[in-house]
Parts: sequence; C-alpha cells; structure tokens
Amino acid sequence: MEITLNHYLAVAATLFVIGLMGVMMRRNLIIIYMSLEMMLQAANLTLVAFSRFNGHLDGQVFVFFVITVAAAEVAVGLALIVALFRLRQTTQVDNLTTLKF
Amino acid sequence: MDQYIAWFLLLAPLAASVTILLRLYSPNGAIFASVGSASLCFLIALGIAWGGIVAPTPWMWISLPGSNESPGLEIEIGMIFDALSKGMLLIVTGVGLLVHIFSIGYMAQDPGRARFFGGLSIFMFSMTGIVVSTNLIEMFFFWEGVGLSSYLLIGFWFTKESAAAAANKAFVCNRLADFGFMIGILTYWILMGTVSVKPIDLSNSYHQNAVSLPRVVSILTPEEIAAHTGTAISVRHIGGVNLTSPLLLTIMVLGLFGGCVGKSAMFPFHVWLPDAMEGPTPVSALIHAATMVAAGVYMLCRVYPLLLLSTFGLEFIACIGCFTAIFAALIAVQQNDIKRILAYSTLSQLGYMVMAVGCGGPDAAMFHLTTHAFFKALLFLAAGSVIHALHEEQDIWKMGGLDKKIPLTYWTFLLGMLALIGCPPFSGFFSKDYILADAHAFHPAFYWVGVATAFLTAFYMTRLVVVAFLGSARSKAAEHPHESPLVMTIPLIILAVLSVGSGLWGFWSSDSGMKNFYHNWAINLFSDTDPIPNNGHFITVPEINTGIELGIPFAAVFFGALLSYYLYLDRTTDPLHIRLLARKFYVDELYQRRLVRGQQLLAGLLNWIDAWILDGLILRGGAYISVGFGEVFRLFQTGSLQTYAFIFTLGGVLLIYFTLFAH
Amino acid sequence: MNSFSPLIALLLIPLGAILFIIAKAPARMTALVASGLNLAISLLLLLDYPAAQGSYAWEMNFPWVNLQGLPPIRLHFGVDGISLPLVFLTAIVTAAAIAISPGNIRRSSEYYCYLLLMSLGAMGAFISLDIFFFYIFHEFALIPTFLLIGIWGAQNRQFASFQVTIYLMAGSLILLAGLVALIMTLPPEARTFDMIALQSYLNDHPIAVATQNLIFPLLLVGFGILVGLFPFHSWAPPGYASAPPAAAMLHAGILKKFAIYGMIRIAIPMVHDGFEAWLPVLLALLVGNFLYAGLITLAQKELPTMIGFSSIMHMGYLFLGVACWNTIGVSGAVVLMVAHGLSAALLFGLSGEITQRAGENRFAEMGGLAERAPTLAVLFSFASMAAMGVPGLANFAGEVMVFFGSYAAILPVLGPGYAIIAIYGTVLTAIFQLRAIKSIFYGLMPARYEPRAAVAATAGSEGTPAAPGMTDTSALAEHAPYVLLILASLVIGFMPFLLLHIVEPSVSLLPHLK
Amino acid sequence: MIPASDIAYFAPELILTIWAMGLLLAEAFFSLEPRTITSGALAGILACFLVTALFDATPTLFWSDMCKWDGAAKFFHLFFLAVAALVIWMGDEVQEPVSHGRGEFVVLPLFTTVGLMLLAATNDFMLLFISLELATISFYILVAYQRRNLTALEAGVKYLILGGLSSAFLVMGIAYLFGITGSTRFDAIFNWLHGHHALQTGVSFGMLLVLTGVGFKIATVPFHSWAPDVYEGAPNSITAFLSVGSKAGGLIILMRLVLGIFDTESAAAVWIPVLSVGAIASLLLGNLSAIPQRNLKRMLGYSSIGHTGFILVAVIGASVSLAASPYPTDAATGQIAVTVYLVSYLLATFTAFIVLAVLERRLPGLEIHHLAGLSQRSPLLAAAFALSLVSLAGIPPLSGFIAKALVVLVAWNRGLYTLLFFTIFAAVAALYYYLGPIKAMYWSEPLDETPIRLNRATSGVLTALIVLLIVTGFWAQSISALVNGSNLSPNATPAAPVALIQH
Repeated sequence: MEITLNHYLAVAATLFVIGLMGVMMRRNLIIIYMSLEMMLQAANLTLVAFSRFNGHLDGQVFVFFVITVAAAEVAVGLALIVALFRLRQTTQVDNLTTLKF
Repeated sequence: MDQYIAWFLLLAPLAASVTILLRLYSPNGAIFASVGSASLCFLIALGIAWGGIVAPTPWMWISLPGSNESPGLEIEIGMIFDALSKGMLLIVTGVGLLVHIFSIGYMAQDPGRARFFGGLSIFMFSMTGIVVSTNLIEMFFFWEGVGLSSYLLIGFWFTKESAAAAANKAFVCNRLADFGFMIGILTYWILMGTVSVKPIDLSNSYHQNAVSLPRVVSILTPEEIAAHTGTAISVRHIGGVNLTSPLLLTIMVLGLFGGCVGKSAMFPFHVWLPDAMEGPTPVSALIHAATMVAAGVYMLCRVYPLLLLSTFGLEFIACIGCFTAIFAALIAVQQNDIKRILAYSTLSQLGYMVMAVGCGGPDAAMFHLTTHAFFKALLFLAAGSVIHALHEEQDIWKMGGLDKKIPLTYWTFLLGMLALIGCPPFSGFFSKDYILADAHAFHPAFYWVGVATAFLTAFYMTRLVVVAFLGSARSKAAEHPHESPLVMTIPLIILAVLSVGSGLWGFWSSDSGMKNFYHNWAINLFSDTDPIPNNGHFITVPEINTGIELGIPFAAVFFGALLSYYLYLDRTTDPLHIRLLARKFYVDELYQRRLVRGQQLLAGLLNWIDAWILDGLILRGGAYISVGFGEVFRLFQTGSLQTYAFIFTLGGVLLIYFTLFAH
Repeated sequence: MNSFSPLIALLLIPLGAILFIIAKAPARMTALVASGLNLAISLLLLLDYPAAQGSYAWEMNFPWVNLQGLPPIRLHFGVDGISLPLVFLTAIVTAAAIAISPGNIRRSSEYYCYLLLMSLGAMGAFISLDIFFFYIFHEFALIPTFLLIGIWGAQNRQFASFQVTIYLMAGSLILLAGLVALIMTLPPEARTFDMIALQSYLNDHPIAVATQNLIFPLLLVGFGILVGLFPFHSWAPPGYASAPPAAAMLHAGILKKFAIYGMIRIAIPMVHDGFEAWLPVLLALLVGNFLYAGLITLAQKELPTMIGFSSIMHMGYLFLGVACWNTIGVSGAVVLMVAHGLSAALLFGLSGEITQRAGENRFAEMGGLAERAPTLAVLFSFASMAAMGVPGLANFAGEVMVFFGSYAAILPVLGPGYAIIAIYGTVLTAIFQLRAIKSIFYGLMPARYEPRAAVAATAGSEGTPAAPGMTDTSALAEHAPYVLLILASLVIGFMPFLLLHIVEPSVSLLPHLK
Repeated sequence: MIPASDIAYFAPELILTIWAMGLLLAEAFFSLEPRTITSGALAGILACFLVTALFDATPTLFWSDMCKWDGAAKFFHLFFLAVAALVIWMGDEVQEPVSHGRGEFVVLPLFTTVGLMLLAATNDFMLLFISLELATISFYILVAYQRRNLTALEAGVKYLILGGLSSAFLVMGIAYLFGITGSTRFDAIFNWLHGHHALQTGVSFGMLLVLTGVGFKIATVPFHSWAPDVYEGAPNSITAFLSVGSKAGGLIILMRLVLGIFDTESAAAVWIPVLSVGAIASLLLGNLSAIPQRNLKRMLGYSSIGHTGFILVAVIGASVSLAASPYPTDAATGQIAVTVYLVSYLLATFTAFIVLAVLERRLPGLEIHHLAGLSQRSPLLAAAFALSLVSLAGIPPLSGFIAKALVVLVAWNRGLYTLLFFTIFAAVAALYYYLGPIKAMYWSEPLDETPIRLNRATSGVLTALIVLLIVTGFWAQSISALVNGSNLSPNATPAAPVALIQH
C-alpha cells in the first residue's frame, strides 16, 4: 500500500500521545523529561511530513530550530534535575509537593 | 407699625419658651418670663378683639409652581382675625393667663418648675397659632406644636413610668389622628388647589363644589347626582385615580375630622385623654380641658363650609360626637379619681360640641366651647386646689367633709359643677340646651341621647361633689387640709364669675351676648357671596319650643342630681359596682392586646426575616458560598506535578473536543 | 468659565489640611480649622448664589484627560440650586463630626485624615459636573470608611467593616456599569462625561427605549445599594452601629445623599423612559423602605441599630419625592436631603455620646438618664423631634412637600396610596423615637449602673472613664456642634423659603418634569 | 528618526544582547562588584529604552518579513524594558542577595527581555517559537536560582516540565497550521484564512493547540496550575517578572494571533468561545481561591490568574468580528484597554512585590498575619502595599480603576454581557481578599514594635511608584502617554482609538 500524509500524522500523533502519557504517569523526572522530548519529536515528525507533502522546506528549517532549542532546554532541565538530585538523593517526583493548595 | 404688633402674639411666648429652654433664667425668672408673655398675649388679644390691632402681612412660607397634573403649592404664615378667631383668642389667652397665675402657687415647690413654665409657653405659642392660622398647613404646624407641648407637660414628672407612658400614648394617638388630618388637607388641596381657610376662600370652594344632595348617608354616582340636580358634576383626579367628586369630598371631610378626633379625643382615640391626667393639674385644666382639646372643635368650625360638602361626613361627625358624649358619661359614673372623672366629663362635653357641629350648629358648638372652657378650667383648678390641700390625694373616697375646711375651693367647685350639669341659670345651661335644640332640629335621636347624657352628667358630678366635699373625712389627709394661697384662689373666683355669667350675658337681647355673637358669625359665613346656598339648612336655626328647649333637659338634670345625691350622701364606699364601666369598656385592653401587640409581633417577624433570610441566608450565604468555592478550587492545587500535567492535558483535550467534535 | 472658581477651595482646604496633618501638625486643630473654613465658604456661596435663574454658578471647566477609547474627561466644577444645599450640608456636618470627635482618640492624625478624606469625597462628588469625577470622588470615601470602622469601630467592627465596604463596592461597580452603559451607547462622537453636554445631547436624541430599560435598572440598583434602598439595605444597620459616631454622621448624613443626588441629576433625567418603565418597581421598593424597614425599626432593642434602620426608612421619603418627578416633590426631596442629613448626623452623634456615657446601648438596660444628663436629653429630644418631622424643624418642611408632590403625582398602582403610606411612616417614626426617648431618659435609673468599660472604650475614644459619663459632664458649650446642627435645622424648619428660593428654580429646570 | 532599515529596527534587541554578552565577559574576566554589574545592566536598558523610544509606530515589516514593527511592538518593547529595569534593580538592591553567581542573576533577565522583545515584534511562527523559548529557558534558570533551596528547585522543576509540555503543544499546533496553510508567516496565514471561508478542522485543531501553549504563558485556567506554586517558590523579583513580563509576553502573542491572524468570521467563531470560557474560569477560580490564601505571594499568584481573566475580556472585546458592535472603532478600544490594564498591573504588582521583598528579610514569614501592625512599624511600606492592593482591586482614584473601567466599558460596548456580569462579580469577590492584608496592617496588633528602616533608594522608588499609581489613576492622560506616546496635551481632539495591531 502507498503511504500517505495521514499515516505520518497518525504515527506522529501516536508518539505525541505516548509522550503525554509518559509525562502524566511516570514517576522519574528523567523519564518524564524524555517523554517531553518524545512529544517534541512527534511535532518535528509532523512538520517534516507536512513540508514533504507541501513540497517546500520551511517546515524542515523549523525542525532544526526546534531541535536546537530542545537541546538548550535539555541542558537547563538536566542541570535542574541534577541539582534536585543533590538535594534529595532521588529523581522521583513523589512527594515533591511542598508547594500546594 | 401696628401691623407688626400682632406678631408678638406668637413671638412673646416663643421667645419666653426658647430662653427658658436655654436655661437663661433662674426658676423664678422663668416664671416671670412665662407669665409675662402670657399676659402680653392676653393684652394683644384684647387689642385684636376691639379691632385696635390688625392682621399682619403674611409671609410666604412655601411657594412652589404647579403643573398640568398638580396644582401649585402656596403656603403662607399669616393671621386671620374674624369673629371666630377673636372669640377663641380671648378664651385661650384669658384662661391661659389665669392658669399661668394659678400655677405660680401650685408649682411653687417643684424643682422643675422652670421646665414647666417653658412648656406652658410653648403651648401658648402653638395654641394662639392654631387660632389665627390662615391655612391648614399653618394650622397643622401649630397643631403638632400643641401636641408637643402636651407631650412635654404630661411627661413632666418623667421619673414616673406611668407619666412617661401617658405622654407617649398622647403623642402617638395624636400622630395617628393627624395622619387622617394630613390626608384631609391633601385632598382639600387637590380639590380646591389651595389650603387656605380664609372665609372667602372657603365659601368660594363651597360654591365650586356644592351640589344639593339629599340628606342620605350614601355616596351617589355622578349620573345620579346629575339626575338629581340637573347639573353634571366634574370628575376629579387624585394621583391619577378617578374619583367622583362626592367621594373625594367625603374623604376630605372625614380626613379633616380625623384631626379633630385626635385632638378632641373623640371615640376611638379617646384613650389618651384620661391618661393625660398624669400631668400637673394646671396642665390638665388648660390643655386637656379648656383649650387644646377644644382645638379640634374649633378647627371643625373653622372649616365648616367644607364639612357641608359631604352630607355623609356631617352625619358621621354627629354620630361620633353623640356616641362619645354618652360613652364617656357612662364611664365617668364609675371613676374614683377626681381628675379622671373630670377628664371623662370633658370627653362627653367635647362629644356634645362635635355633635353640635355635625348637626349643623357650629355656633352652638362654639358657644358651648366657650362656657365649657370657663367652667371646666374652674373645675380642674379647684380640683387642683383640693389635691394641693390634701397633699396629692386624688381618690374621692379618701376625701369628704371638705366643704367646711376649704370653703372657697368648695364653693367655686360647686358653681363650676352646676354650670357643667347645665343647671339654670348657669352658663352651661344655655349652651347645652342650644346644642340640644340644634340636635332636635337635625334628628330627634341625637336629641334624646343628648338628654340622657345630661342626666348622666348631673348624676356623676353630683356624686363627685357629694362624695368628695360633703359627709365626713375618710382619710388622714382629709381631716385637716389647708386652704390654698390667694394666687391660686383668685383665678378660681374669676373663673367662677365667668362660668356663672357668660351664659346669662345678653340672654334677653337678640343681638348682644355670646350666643348671638357666635350665631351672627355663623350665619354670616356665606354672606359675602350670593346667593345664600342651598335649601337653607347650612346653619340649623332651631325653632323655639319651650318644652324641648327648657323642660325635658332640665328635668333630666334635676332627677339625675337628686338620685345621685340620695344615693351617695354619707356613703363610705360606692354602692354601684358596674365592672364594665369601671374598666372603661375594656377599650385600653383591646388596643393593647390587639393593635399594639399585633404590630409588635409583625415587627419582630420582619426583623427575624431581615436578620436570617435577607442578611443571613442571601447575603452571608452568598459570601460563604463564594468562599466555599474558593476552598474547593484550591483543592485542585495538589502540589503534585503530574496532577498539574493532567489538568493541563484535560483542559486542552476538553477544549478540542467541545470545539471540534461536540457538534 | 475657564477661570478658577471658589469651589476648588472647598477641595483644596481639606487636602491641604491632610498634608499638614501628615506633616505632623496638630491633627484635631487643623481639621477643625479646615472644616470651619469650608463651612464659612459654603455659607458665603449659599448667600451669594444668584438664585433667580437657577443655572450653574462658579463653573470652572478645564480639559483634563483625553485618553484613547475613553470619552474626554474634563475638570468641570459648578453648583446649582440642587447641589449647593448639599455642599452646605457637607460642610456643616463635617464640621460637627470633627468637633464631636474626642481629642484624645488614639492614632488621631490618621483618624482626622480619614474623616477629612470622607468629606472631601462627598464634597467633590457634589460639585463635579463631570460624571467621571462625580463617581471617583464618591469612591474616595470608600477606603477611609473601611479604615474608620475597622480601627475605631465598636463591637463587631471586623464583620461590619468588610460587609459595608464590599457591599458598597458592589453597588458602585454596578453603578459604574450603568454609567458606562449610559455614555457608551451613544455614538463615539457624542460620548462625553460632561453632565451638561450629555443632558443636552440626550434631550435631542434620547436613547432607544429598549436600551434605556436595560440601563436604568443598573443605575437604580447601583444607587439603591449606595443609599440603602430596600432590599439592598443590609449593610447599613450593622455598619452604622459599629462605626465611630463621626464616621456614621458623615456617611449617613452626607455620603448616602450622593445616590439620591445621582438619581436627580443622572438616572431620572437622562434615562427617563427607563425610569418610567421601572417606576412601579422603584415604588414597590420604597414602600418596602417605609413599611418593612419602619416596622423592623420598631423591633430593635439597641439604640445604634434602631437609628441605623430608621435612617434607612427615611430614605423612602427621598425616593418618593424623587419618584414623583414634579417640582413640588423634587424640591421637597432636596430640602429633605439637607434636613435628614442634619437630623441623621445629630442622632448618630448623640447615640455615640449616650452609648459611651452610659457604657450601654440596650434600651432595656437604660433609663432615667434625663435626671443626670438633662442637656443630653434636650439635645436628643430635639434630634428625635426632627426625625419625627415635628414642625419647626427642617424635616417637616421637606416631608410636607414630598407628601403634596406625591399625592398629586400620577403614580402607578397605588396612586395617592404612596403619600398615605409615607404619612403613616411618620406615625411609625413617632412610635420608635418616643420609645427610645422614654427608655433612655425617662423613668428611674437602673440601680446597677456600672457602665461596662468595654463598650465605653469602643464608642470612639479611648480612656474616657464611663462612670462619670453618666452625669451631664458638659455645659452647653461642649455640645456646640449639636446645637449648631439643631439651629440649622430650626432655621430651615421655620423658614424653608430661604432654601426653596435657591432650590426651586434649579429644580424647575430639570427635564421631563411632570 | 532612524531610517526604517532592517538592521535599524532590530537595534534594541541587538544592543541589549551585545550589552548582556559584554557584561557576562567583563564579569568573568575582571570580577566586578555585583553593584557595578547592576548599574551597567540598568545603563544598557536605559540606552535601549531611549533608542526604542525614538522609533515611530508606523507599521512596517522587516528582516525579510519575519518581524513586524508597529504600535504594539513599540509599546511592548518599552514595557518589557521597564519591567527588566525594575526586576534587575530589585534583584540586587531590595531582596536577599542570591548566594552565588550574582552576576548571572543580573544578566540573565536581560536575555529574557530580549526574548520577550523579539516576541513583541514577531511576524512568523518560527521566530515566535524561538523567542518564546529564549525567554522561557532563562526563566527556568531564574526561577530555580536558589538551588540550595528545595522550594525554589521544586518550583523550577514544575515550571520546567509544564513549560516543556506547553511548548510541545505549541509546536504541534504550529506544525498543523503550517501544514494546512502552507506557511509560517502570520500575514500569509491571515490571507489564507480570508481565502477559505470554511475553516478546516486541521486549522482550528492547530489553532487550539497553539492557544493551549499561549494559555500556559498567561496562566489562564485550565493551564494555570503552575502559577501559584512557582510564584510562591521563586525569588520575589522573578515572581514579579513572571507575573508581569511573562504574562505580557503571552498576551502580546495572544493578541498577535487572535487579533492579527485569526480575526476572521470563521476562526473567531472558534476562538472567541474558547477564550470566553477561559476568561470566566480564570475570573472565578483565580479570585475565589485567592480568598482562603494566607501566604501573600501565593495569594498574589491566584489573583494574577484572576487578572488574566479581566484582560482576556478586553482581548475578546478587541475582536472586530464580534457580532454585536454598532461602532467598529470600539474594537480598537479593546486593545487600548489591554495595554492600559497591563501598565496599571505593572505598577501595582511591582509595588507589592518590592514591599514583599523588603519584608521577606525583616519578617518571620510572608503570611498575612505577619503583616500585623505594619502601619506602625513602617507607614511607607504599609501605605505602598495597601495602595497597590487597592489599585489591583480597582478602586478609584488609583490606576487599577481606569483599567477595570475600560474593561467594563469594552465589555458593554461589544455586547459581552455575560462576561460583564462575571467581571463585576469577580471584582467584588476580589475585594474580599485584597482587604484582608490592609486590615492586618492597619488594625491588628503588631507582633513587635521595632520600626522598619528603608534605604533611600527603596523608599524613593516606592514613593515614585505610589505617585505613579495615583497619578495614572487620577490623571489618566499619563497612561495614554505611557501606552502610545500620544501627545500629552489633553486639548488635542479626542482621536478615535488607533488599533495597535492591524493587518
């Protein structure tokens, strides 16, 4: 069978939802963060697919930007997580709830 | 210049009262100021009576333009000196002056006497104001003023709960009645576009509205009236409510009468007057016997042409007056407090006067008002002298045997009593019989009730005299009383002379004399306008019939007195026990239980609703609900990262679902 | 026109006084002097006002703000026969309120600043001819009132201060919505905050009736809340009961009148069709004021709450006079505004005095005060008589005019019935006022008259020993402020024409008069 | 006037970036006093401010149409610069100095500001994303700057994760918009939407995802959850920065999107209901759940959610494609209202947070009851805090009133009666918690009597802010000056409001 745009979109959407689920369900900050990245990649996939089928490159350019920004974000994020780990000797998010109500 | 003199009629007592109120004088200085102002009033009144002093130029008190839907409002403060006001003015200032003098002796020991005389001055100010008022609002102004002074003086001994209560009762009763009075005034204004009571305006108003109606106690529709008189009658509006003129006129008359009902303590509102006896006796004499309570009658006579416009109104007035007369007389039979007996007799005499007005005899009413002012003031002052002599003893069963010990007081009291019961040739005889004759001409029923009242009057007054003065002393105090000083007895003597003479004066001549004086005033009410209005009986002119005029009433009085004399001579206790009368027909109890308590219950209920439903449930409820929501909302803020992520996602999903897929 | 007018002084003087007080000037003295100056000025204005044509006098009109999206806001002051009496009222009540405030009150400088701010707000509202300033000047007073009740208030000041402030804020926000709606429904070029311009424009191009029926209720509810129109009155009794006397005097005496003034100036003339449509509702509500509030007043067992409710009830007369919208009724309402301002100020001030002296505010526990404090008795009786509309005091003149006006006006549903209800209101007033006099001053003094210091302390000033308070500590001189108010009331009561010849011409200039 | 060349319009961002880099290097090589860095940064901001002020606001596209310069851009440039100045000054002068790397703590806000400024001028989704992330990422660092402190870290992590989530949604949305319209240019998308009247599901899907991302920035319900926690955990200056700067950044984007791109009949039919729901929800939740709060920063966090609601009402009112709007010029008033609201919000919020920052060092904590008797201890602080709260509550004569009045005005004019009702209700409910601290400060008994002394700079700035609060309220002309440099003379004929954002 011939692969259409919708297939790509479907895969991307699935990735997105998986990432979302990960963010909501996993307890380990690192993994949550990975899931976030996965969601971003899903978006990237969508972009690429669209620009491929629309036939111009803006989307792909955008993807590079996204990847770059994501990298920066990861750097900051991991730094934070490390700092947190120093303080609590764990990266679990359970009872990370001193601020509430 | 001389046109300003008249103002001092009002200014002198006002100045006196204000300065006394500001405590500018020592007590005796206050007495001097007050008595001085009273005598000045009397002099001015004399000047006015002899025409030396003319009415001053009025000043405009309120003047507002009208519009297409309401007449303009023109209220001026001025003075009107006609026969009516001249006569009344003399009575008020004359009796007032005498009472002032009497009080000098009577209140000599009281620490608060300055306050007392201040109150008297306020009263003189307001009462003279009522007499000379040129319009109803001005009259209302002073009307409330006398109410105020009476309130202050009844509550003079304010540490006595009963006195304070009586004062409140008097004021509230009057307020309730003035409620009607104000409505009457408003209706008069709507109908005639003026509130003036100058005779000329009144007769104009009369001629605008007079339609010869048959004397039936009913309201006719415009059609019926047109059928009856052949003249179409104008339909008037108040506040956009269409009302046929007769109904409006009746409302007006009843409203105005309402004022009289309060001041003159007619039947449903009579309850305050006996309680008013809590005040010092001179006050009872001046305010609650001679003048203020008569103000209602005076007002009726003043607006008499308006009363004529509603036959139903007139008959209603006559009925109320007649009923009050007999009703009060009955109660008086079983009272034991000397002042209360006199108070109830005042009520029944006022009933006579009001009945007279209702029967179309304002002249008779004024005549009786005058004589009554003299002898009732006399009676009260004499009673005061008795009480003074017995050290505040008021129960007639604790008196007795006073005729020898305080002869002057006894004799003056006796004269007054004879005048009151209408024993010829004392003044009361003439005035009362004049009223009875009018009543007879109007409708026999009123006449017979009047006669019965005369009988009762003779009965209870004789009872009073016999029990209180004759026989032997029945209490320590009564054994050696002391005669009052001259300053108190001289007014008694003067009043006694007046009570005796005022009726006889000019009895034989047809133009001089008090009776004719008032009669001329009455028949001249319309003389300035032609033609003299409808079918003659706007003033009842009784036909002379000796049987009715003299015989029957005299017989009634004679037998009443005789009966009571033999019944009560040398008694130590009351042989009659009529609980219903002793308890005043339970009217007070009725009011207390039904009206006052009912209103209070309603107030309590509303208060509860306001506190718990409106304020509590709705307002604070609303506030608490908002706060509660706040508490609920913050629960979503669990602090757990993933709850937040979930809320975030859920929000997004819901938005997308409802916008894209929900339809 | 573009010259400065003496009116501005009425604002600058209190402002200056506040600055002085902040700069550590003796608070009470400064405030007294400032209010005295204002009183003098307003009196001069009253005498100097060219009454004949009833137009605006001492106008000053400067462009002020011209913000994109907002209609131009102008600094436009001026008074006519309707606002001038209120200016005078503000001045005299402020002077009295400051004069009766104890000198040794704690944090006195703040206290007097807030008082001055309140009166500044009222004054500004009455002299502004620009709706923007009319509104925000009134709002000036909101926070000072909150602080006055909160800091110097009596028993449950906590609750009262919050309720009053939030309720009034709600009212003024609804009012704001109404005013915005009124102005913003006009085409952009016609929009203006200037009352006169707006009025003249609306005379030529009235708003569509449907829109008016939408706008008027906003204005009615807004003003109604501010004045305590039934059923929006719940803030008043507790608020006044726990406010310090001076604050209650200022609020009940002056600030409330702002709403009635707004009805006369804005709501009824500018949204007249809406007014006509909603008249039955308005009338029903004011009947509620008369009967509901009147009867509730009967049931009160404490002096301050009784006076609070009675002041609500008396708003009925004002609303009735305005609702007639004929010359007689409206003039009556204006006169009555002044009269009620004076009497309410008297009553609140005196009740504060009594409560503090007796250390007690429950009728059942009081009595016989007249023996020990005759002057107080006389003053309170005067105040009550004024409230009862006894002739000779100002209220009578105003009430009579309202009666006549409403009896003649063609009002829906009950017709003359409203006048009759109003007259019955005077009976009710007589009942509860006399009962108050009786239970406070008459009879014998309760044996155990040991004033509870707690109540005494909260009654405004600290440390005044309540026990000697029972006696009449003060000569007439010390009661000068009350005497001042009473005299003003007497003068108007005996010679209402003095006020009327100022009021009537301006009133008869109002549009749509019946 | 600077000639309208690409590079010229890009000057503010360039200046600031270079300046920030320079400061970092300088600090690295010859270790400067933090104080000097601060004054350096402030100087840079001042320079940038002056330059920006020189531009006129005529709409122009530049940088190969990726950026757009117009009234909105100019206003927000100046706005963000002012915010940055206050933040940096607070960070060094007022609050507890950070334990380490004070240089970065001063310089990082400059980068955030550059991001926000770019955001204000963006005309392309790519630039939008990048500038947004530039701002956000530096925020991640700033929020969690006290990395020894657990609450700060927790706040940082929460902000990080949720921020990442939102940017994922954003990118996904952008992807769909790009995919269907075939461009990332705002104007191109706008023209495309005008071309196709029937809105495709994909477009509205993308639009909604983008709105989700933006909703996170402006903390509107239901994307608000982070706000209270982060506000409470972050340092005061940064909290103020978040609640004013980041919110304003989100708002300018929101306006650029809904008023610039999506303001067509068909699109408006989608986003107006969505935003209305968001507005009402924010009004209710923000103001109601602020009532029971005891911690002042947290309370202000909730209240800022509420304020988002108020602003959203104005944004909706600014849409030209609203049904009931007899007078089209009123649409522009909506945008004015947003800007005015932001200005007054800026003044009030910073006053409040400066006071809090001062108190944090003096008081045992920032609960309401810790304020007891503040009016005795330091009248200035008490007055400043009270006035800022009163202004936030929207009581005259403070600038908050003008803002609220404008919102009410817009709501009525544009026939948003439901929103009007909730606006008024929320304003009243808000009073409930704004009055609480005032009560505590003015008539609760003080815990300890010791007066609080302020250094001259702080009291000077506070006084200036108070004056501004009052002046902007009483003499709103000054706001109009701040908003759109329109001439200060009130004599000028009332100009019909000019839309800051046009297509």
